[in-house]
Amino acid sequence: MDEPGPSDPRIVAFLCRWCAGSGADLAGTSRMQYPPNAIPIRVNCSGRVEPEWVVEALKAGADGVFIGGCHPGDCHYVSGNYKARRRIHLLRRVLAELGIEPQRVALEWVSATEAARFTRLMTDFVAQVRALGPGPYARPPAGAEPELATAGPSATATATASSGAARPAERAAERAADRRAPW
Amino acid sequence: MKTLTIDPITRLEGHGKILLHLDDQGVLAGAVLQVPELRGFEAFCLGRRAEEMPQITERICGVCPEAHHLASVRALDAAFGAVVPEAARLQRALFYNTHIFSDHLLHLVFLGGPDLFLPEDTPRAGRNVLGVLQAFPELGREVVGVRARAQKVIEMIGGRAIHPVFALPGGVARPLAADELEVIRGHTQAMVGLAESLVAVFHERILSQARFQALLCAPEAILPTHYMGLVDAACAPSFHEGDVRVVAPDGREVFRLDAAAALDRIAEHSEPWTYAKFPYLKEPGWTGFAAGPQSGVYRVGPLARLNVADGMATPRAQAEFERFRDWFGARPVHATFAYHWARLVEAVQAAEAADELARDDGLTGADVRGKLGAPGEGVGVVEAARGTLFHHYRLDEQALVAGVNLIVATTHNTAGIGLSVQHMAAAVVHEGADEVLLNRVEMAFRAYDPCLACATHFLPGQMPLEVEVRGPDGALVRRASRAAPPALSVPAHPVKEVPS
Amino acid sequence: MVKLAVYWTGACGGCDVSFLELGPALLDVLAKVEVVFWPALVDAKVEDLEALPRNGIDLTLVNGTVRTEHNVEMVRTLRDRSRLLVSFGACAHMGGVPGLANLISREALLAEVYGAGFRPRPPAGGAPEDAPTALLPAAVPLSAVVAVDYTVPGCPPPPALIGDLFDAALSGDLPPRGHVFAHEKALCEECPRTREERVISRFVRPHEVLPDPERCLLDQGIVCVGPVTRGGCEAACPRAGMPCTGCLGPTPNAGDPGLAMLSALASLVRTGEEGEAAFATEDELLDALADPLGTLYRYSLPAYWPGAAVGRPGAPPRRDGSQP
Amino acid sequence: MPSTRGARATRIGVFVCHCGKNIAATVDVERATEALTAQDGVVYGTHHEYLCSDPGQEILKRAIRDHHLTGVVVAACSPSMHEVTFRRAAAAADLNPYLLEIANIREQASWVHRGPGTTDKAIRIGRTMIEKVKGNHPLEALEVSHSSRCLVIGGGIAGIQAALDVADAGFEVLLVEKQPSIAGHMAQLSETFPTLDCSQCILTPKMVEVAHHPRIRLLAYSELESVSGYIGNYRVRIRRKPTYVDPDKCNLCGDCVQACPVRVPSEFELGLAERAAIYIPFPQAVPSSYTLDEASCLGLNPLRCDKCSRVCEVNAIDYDMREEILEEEVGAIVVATGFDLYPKEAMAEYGRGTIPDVIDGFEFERLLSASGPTRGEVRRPSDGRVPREIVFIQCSGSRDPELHLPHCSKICCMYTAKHALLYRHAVHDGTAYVFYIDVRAGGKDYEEFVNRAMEDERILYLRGKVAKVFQQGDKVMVWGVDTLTGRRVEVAADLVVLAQAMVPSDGTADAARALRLACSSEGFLKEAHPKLRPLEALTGGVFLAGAAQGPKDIPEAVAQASGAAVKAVGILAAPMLTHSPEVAEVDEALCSGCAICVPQCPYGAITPGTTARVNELLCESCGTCVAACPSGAMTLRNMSGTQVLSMIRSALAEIPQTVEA
Repeated sequence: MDEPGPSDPRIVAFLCRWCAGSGADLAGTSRMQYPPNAIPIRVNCSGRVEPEWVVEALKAGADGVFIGGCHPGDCHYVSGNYKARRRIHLLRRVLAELGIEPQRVALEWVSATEAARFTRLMTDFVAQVRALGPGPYARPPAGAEPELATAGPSATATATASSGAARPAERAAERAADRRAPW
Repeated sequence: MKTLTIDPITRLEGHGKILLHLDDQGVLAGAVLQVPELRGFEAFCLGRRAEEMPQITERICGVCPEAHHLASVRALDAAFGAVVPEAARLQRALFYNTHIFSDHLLHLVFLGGPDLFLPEDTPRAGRNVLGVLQAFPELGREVVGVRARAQKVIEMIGGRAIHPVFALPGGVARPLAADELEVIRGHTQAMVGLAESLVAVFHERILSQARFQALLCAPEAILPTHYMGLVDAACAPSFHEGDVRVVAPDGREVFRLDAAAALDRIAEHSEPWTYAKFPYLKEPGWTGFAAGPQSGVYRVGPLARLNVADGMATPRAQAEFERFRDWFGARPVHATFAYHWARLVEAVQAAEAADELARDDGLTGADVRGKLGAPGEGVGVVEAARGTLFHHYRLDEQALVAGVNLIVATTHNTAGIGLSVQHMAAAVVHEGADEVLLNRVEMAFRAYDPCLACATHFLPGQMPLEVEVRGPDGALVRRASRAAPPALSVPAHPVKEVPS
Repeated sequence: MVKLAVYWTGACGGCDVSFLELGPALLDVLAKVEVVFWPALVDAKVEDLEALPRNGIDLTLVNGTVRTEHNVEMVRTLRDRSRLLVSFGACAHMGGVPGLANLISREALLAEVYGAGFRPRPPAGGAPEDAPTALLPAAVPLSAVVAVDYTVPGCPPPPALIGDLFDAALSGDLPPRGHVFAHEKALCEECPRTREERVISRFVRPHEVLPDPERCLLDQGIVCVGPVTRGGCEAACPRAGMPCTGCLGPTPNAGDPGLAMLSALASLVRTGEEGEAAFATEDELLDALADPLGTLYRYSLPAYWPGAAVGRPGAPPRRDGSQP
Repeated sequence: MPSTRGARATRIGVFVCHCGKNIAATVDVERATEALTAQDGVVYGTHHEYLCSDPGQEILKRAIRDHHLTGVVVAACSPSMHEVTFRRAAAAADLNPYLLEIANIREQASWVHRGPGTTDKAIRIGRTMIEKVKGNHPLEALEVSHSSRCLVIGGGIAGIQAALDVADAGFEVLLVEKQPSIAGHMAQLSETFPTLDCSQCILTPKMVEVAHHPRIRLLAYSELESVSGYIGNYRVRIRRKPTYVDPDKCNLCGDCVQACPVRVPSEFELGLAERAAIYIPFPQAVPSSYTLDEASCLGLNPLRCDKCSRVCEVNAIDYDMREEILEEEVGAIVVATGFDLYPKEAMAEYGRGTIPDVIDGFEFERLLSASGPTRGEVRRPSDGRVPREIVFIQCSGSRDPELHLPHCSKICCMYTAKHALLYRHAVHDGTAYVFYIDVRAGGKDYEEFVNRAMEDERILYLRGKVAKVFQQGDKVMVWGVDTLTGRRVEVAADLVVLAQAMVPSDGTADAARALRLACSSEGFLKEAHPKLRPLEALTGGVFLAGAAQGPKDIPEAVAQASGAAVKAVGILAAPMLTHSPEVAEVDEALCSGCAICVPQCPYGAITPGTTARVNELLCESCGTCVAACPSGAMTLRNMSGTQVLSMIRSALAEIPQTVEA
């Protein structure tokens, strides 16, 4: 079957187009092999990655999030990777306070030539996240009521909506709908 | 035997639920106040920044946030070993006296008002602040206007009218500007003015009423308990600082101590059927829900403060205090409905004190922050409108909160409230009409101006109120009630203390 | 006459009192409405409420966090009887300060307050339904329980915004459903403080300094969440020399206000020229930010981190990969 | 934000490429196509052997037309391969190219995974791009007109070269030099390593060329006052100081100099000679005209002294000349503000410039120069005697993070070797010592040159630092160590020459301020990227040439100048300036003006205000400001937060096992 098995962690990888992304492409042209768990999303710069994206991924059921940027001094935009580093450092602190393992979020430097490094990082991160087990908002078994169900079925619907998990298509349509605070 | 439940007790801030139960002879055997929800301040304050506590804990109560704001910062002053500069002390004092005035006003007119100003047989629909405003239009307008001005003073000093932000360990956020003080002086004058007209109205239109005099003398509303309150050096009531004084039912001083020492003299008793706790004096100790010198049950609030005081701090208040004392003759005054009058006496002192403070140019001093020592442990105490309020914190080395204990005004009174309600109900329980019973019970309850949001700082409460009559087997015999969400009934045997 | 109901769930009462802050204007409002249910103000009991027909109330304002099953029943009843339901105040809007209790699981919470092993139960001989109403596993915002038509944010809502609501409701000229009665722009717009060099070279806590009265508090290292928070309060706290703590909730596009502000703070941090040499000192500076969670989510934890004690035991159930 | 957001009914087409077996071997393309076509908003889906082939692109074009597609996702190789190809094809079918996105299922899926997970991942990647396209807007490349003139700041060899190259390419040049003459430091040099040709002989022709070039407007004795505007459209204010001499009338007779009663130290000769108040820096100066230096003149007041104007037969002298401010429009700017020497006054260990016979490299150049104060004879300043023992100290101030500067000045090894060698040519029986840390002679024929100095000229190279230099009698004592032998060395020298470190000139700091350019900690101008954009400043349309950007020798400076010139011409020659439209954008309805975005931008593209404003031409689309914006008022076109959030969800949502196509 095509679906990753139960034990398979689901990961989102934000890759900057100049370094990490090119490194990943080179891993491809060099036919290197690594686990398929991470779904890449290309961004211009690791400095574009919003902490909210990382959390949104976790809320949408991801078990880990990987961010790949340029090595210090190599950022195509001079200093975007430094901003990313500081944001993720603070985010991991907050996650830890929420009881979410900070190791679920990785920020790594990968140059356009480091295909091997990218391959190794991916392999290791998948293993690391697998060891941590499912993420905090990993999907419940079909039919199982999320814990908030005690607040009633309507709550389940709206509450998950406020966490942004429901009906991506519809929500993408309305401007900023899913970015608004729930009322 | 039957159980009476009253739900919800309206016109007081917060939620709560009263249960009465009668023995086989139909004599009231016990009264229970149940408060059925949990917010968990003690728990979630752990790990917060110390300086945030005055703002976080004031969310316990939106009626007297000023009390929590100040009690909290006083606990922090102690925890940091800070000496508060004069300008900051004056800002806090003016701020707080203004609040006491404004809060008493709120209860005298808006919440307790109907009980005071309106005949008891006023139909329910009209038995509210609107009814009061119709009966006393000109006073009503003045009250609304002046309260707005008092709130303005609180806002100017506190930053916001509700949930102020100005108190910081060792002082206050910022110096007060001279032009601001000018405006404030105008407002405090108006407060004194209103205090005077309230006194006049009270004597002409309320105290003169036989109905009210009967209420004050009603034997079922006499409760001889211990009393607790803050007093200044001259043993006059003090709202925001001073020593904790406790007197026995006969008026004898039991102790007069600072916050930390006083807190040591108090223990908290808890019952399994309610989330609320029952503080009592370790000496003489907990002897169940009972009044008298042998019982550790004590009361706080306006009446208690007048009972622990030797006199008032300001002239007009002193005059009214003497009329109060002369009217009752003996001291301490044990009449539960005297709370209303005592509240009026205090409102006068608060207004006068505020106006006095506002004349002090030291208020605009630039030095508003005392030096802070290493964070440690501290107890802060103030008199909230409803009674003594303790905040007790322990801070870690980063000045994050490591321990919290709060004893709030209404909690001190929960036992007393229960007793008053019990006596009141006992007197009228055999009159068939539930309305009368329920109103009387509510009145007894409201006399304390109980702030259940406070009492339930760990229990945001809803107060269902209904009358249930159950047989010995616990089966429902009769329900004469304002039907309500799940109501707790009390079994047909006396409430037993459960060791905690 | 507009039929009005006001109710509180897990609340402090400040929202009720905030109506009084309307001052004399309150009398005009009260003159135009018929208060059918408002425990804090008038004698109307639950049965009066239940007696009402569907949509029997024109406008219902609910304040307070939703914490117990009884809260849920009451707001469901109110929703059913009301044409318009307004989420009033920060607790109903985002969970509010009591929502911080979600950092602890319900069980841990009871244990913390009443000692280990505490279980609320009916009194001896009492029927099971006599037990105090049960707590939900976590505090939730009103919108997690019932559909909400409008929101008046704030802790408590500023009088001006309450006024806007009544102007709209009493004139019948209502904004589209979902409208939040506060500004679309952040607080900074109405903040008189001046912004100069946008750099944070150290974090300072409010009690540690007497801040410059003219300059932006962020520029002085004091964490002020104004930039992510809706305006509508005239920047009351910054004017009073204290940082904004975010009670009016995030601006429409901010998303999760805690994360948005986190990103902004981390972006502003500088310990000299950016680069690998500065990493250590930057981390030091960031780690010196005290209680980020309590600071960034003072009023909004339940709305943005559903479920109690998120990652801890009691977090939402795990994924089970079994295929249908 | 454009009102079109979400307004269009989305009709997306998905095209899955087999890439022969490259994708099809590991990805089940049927299933992928089926799954992607089932996505919400997708109205058409197909797969093909080679989509990049002409028939493949035909299929794409036809489908766009036949199915009225409003968006396209091509699931194929990396966008770096064929994004351009397919976007062109889309455009050919009248679909805005920015509504087509590539899902990279080859480099990042089919090539790197085997087994069942591969198709699953390919589908998820495809879904994210479908979500992205849903949020994309049709965009047009940004276009603005621009000035086609170039400003060159600094008339040293780098500035001269840049000006000539730009002018020769056919564009007008404003060359601003703050000294009375262009030429810079090169004119002060005697001969240049490694070929030892006369510096002025190779420089002056270029100066003359500048003077006569029809498209170069030389503004000597002038300074850059301020700059506003942005790439292509800069507005510059230049302050032109009065020379009090009309260059057109002045015939360089020099009578005025004789007449002038004032004598002051000559800047050009570094104080080794004097000049009058009215002077020409050096004979070959350009513009070739005298300058009356108001600072040393007796007062520009005929009543006090009018000797010069009286002797001037052509009446070139005009005491009433006033300073003027010129406002000019330019499209590009080349900064060539050059360097200076780290002052020997800063060298406590070497006498702090108080010992007359301790001089720096430039002073020694003047002593060697045939046109110098000593007519090329090496005579020491104190008593004019020919030095028999001479000590050269390298890295004086360089490579000394503790006391002085951390960087290597790069050219000192070479010019010191040259100095020692020229000294030996001038004083055959003299002894020359060179103290060095190590000799860096990386450059064409450089190593050979140094060896020639060491071996043929028997110059004593001592590896080690000099601890102390002090006057003793008429000797200058030099205490050092020879780290190779470990012996302490003491030389009683007649003359000591310090190879002072290279530092950016004051003019460089001024230019950086005026243009808001980033500088290194030493003050050298920062390039946009140390490796990939070494000629560009972070500010668009500003280019760097010469030693202002870092220590370099003449050939390097000239090479960089020509490079910068070509960069500038790239802007000036463009009919219109075009720029990617996928830039940051402020929603003014939401921006509170908190200005947190401003310092995030490395290009200074954001200006604060009641609402922030983004200069689209300066924005490079990194999006760092967007991630920093707390209120979500800042967004990146076609990569908005809303888009990415739905991309994330679509990447994680379950995939139905059986999809009805």
